[in-house]
Amino acid sequence: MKYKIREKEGVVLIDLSGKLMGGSDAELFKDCIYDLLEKGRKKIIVNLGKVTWINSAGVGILITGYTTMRKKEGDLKLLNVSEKIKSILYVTKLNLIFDCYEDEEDAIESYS
Amino acid sequence: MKYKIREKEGVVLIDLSGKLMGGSDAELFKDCIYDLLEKGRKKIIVNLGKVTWINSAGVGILITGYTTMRKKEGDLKLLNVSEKIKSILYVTKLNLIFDCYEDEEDAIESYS
Amino acid sequence: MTGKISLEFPSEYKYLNLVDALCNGIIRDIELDPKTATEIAVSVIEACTNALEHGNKSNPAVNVRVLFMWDKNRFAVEVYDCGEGFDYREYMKNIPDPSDIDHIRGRGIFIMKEMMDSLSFEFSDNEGMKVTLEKVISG
Amino acid sequence: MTGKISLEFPSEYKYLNLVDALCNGIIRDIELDPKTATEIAVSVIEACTNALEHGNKSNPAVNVRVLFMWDKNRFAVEVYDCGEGFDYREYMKNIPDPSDIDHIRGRGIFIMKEMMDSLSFEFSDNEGMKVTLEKVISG
Ligand SMILES: Nc1ncnc2c1ncn2[C@@H]1O[C@H](COP(=O)(O)OP(=O)(O)O)[C@@H](O)[C@H]1O
Ligand SMILES: Nc1ncnc2c1ncn2[C@@H]1O[C@H](COP(=O)(O)OP(=O)(O)O)[C@@H](O)[C@H]1O
Repeated sequence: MKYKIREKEGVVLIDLSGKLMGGSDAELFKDCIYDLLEKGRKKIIVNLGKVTWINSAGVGILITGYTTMRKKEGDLKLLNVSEKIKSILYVTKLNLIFDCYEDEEDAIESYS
Repeated sequence: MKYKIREKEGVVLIDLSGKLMGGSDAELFKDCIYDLLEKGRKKIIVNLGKVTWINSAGVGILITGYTTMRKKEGDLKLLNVSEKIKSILYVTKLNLIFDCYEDEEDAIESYS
Repeated sequence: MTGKISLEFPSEYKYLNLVDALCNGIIRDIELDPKTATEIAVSVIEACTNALEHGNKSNPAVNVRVLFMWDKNRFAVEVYDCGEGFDYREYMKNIPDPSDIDHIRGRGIFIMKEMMDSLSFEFSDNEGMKVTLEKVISG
Repeated sequence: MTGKISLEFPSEYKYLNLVDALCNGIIRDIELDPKTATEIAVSVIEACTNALEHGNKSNPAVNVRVLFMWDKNRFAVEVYDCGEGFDYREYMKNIPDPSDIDHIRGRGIFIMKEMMDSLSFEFSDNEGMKVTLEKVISG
């Protein structure tokens, strides 16, 4: 897993890329989220468009980010969710938890 | 391997698709070539654009077609040769034997 | 349309996308519909993640073996690890709610059970832990 | 960047593109340049074609095994079949001209030799026929 951080209209976009699975990815993402919280950033969009590969442990990583943000009155929404990731979210009913967007502008606007 | 036959300006285009390797493909292609010869067709272009997969035995199949046509004053030229097929043709110097084209019109025109 | 192929790899996460590459190759060959294809691919990865992580404790000196078998009605996958197994009978009686976000992990078995037509576990001293996934297909 | 994975399949042509799918997956992972990638992929397929065809006589009851191994300097592939081997020392002394179109077959070994940095053969009673391909890479 790799990530890049962008900011647009007070919203932080995390562009994830590569593989999102168990192991070291979990720590890496947690650190990223705590870092953002420390800087007072609480409106998060995770762009999954370049995630080539995911498993349920990878979805767990997104859950960590979501619950951490929510506990601090923040939020974490998803952008560009592939069919494969969607199938995991639907079967686990996590689609009811995560707000998902197909369009970056729409995702940003949802925070205003 | 599968193929479809088209005719354009007196030239026969064989659109190959799928895998081109040893085994039953060799017989299938030979039958196709003999069939065309029987019908008096001797200007052949083999379109490899939809060949997803090839090995040196598959190249051997093209050689059979080429030599059979040449013995009857015909010819067999190649169209849409992928980088992988090109690498096999170059290393074996068969690129000096086969005329290769990237454009269908050019290939057809070469026969006029 | 009938086939079988087996793959063996050290217990490290980095091999999971190679399992995926092979699995997708098979799926492409037998021309499954996209939904079935996704369900199989996701489940295979969950089974392999468990084998390398829980079974083999991410020990790269120990291998995971995956056997793919298919015919025109059925797609089956067996995943073997060298671990001590677990009390799957007990676990299957009471699978945790996957939508409970207080749990970060614990969705793999639920996902496999939902996405495949059959999921079974078997432990033996000589073969170790074996998870079998099956799906009815129309090829 | 270091890895190994092994694949085993019955001696039928239809599995060759699954070998290719796995090989391409590995190549993508270690980000080889396109030329090196093509040369490895082509050579692996030639070795597997020979193993299933000449070694195992296309007998689907007998398997071909392929072992991929890589580190940052080297990509190696071992291909095993259960056949009786052949007189490779003699064959290597006098490889037929691959541009001679009077021969339909007989280019596989030439191609592997040209495309890889090392090609070697070994026959043993317990392991059967083993072909080893190696290429220096800069990963
Ligand atoms: N192959 C296995 N060997 C040992 N234990 C296993 C194996 N597969 C699953 N388990 C046990 O079952 C539990 C649930 O697995 P799963 O639903 O896939 O979720 P997760 O892997 O995220 O914990 C695991 O935490 C583990 O204790
Ligand atoms: N694994 C093998 N087992 C037995 N014989 C082999 C093996 N590999 C190659 N050979 C022999 O070497 C010859 C040349 O092989 P190759 O150059 O790959 O061309 P082709 O396979 O088209 O004949 C084969 O025809 C066969 O007699």
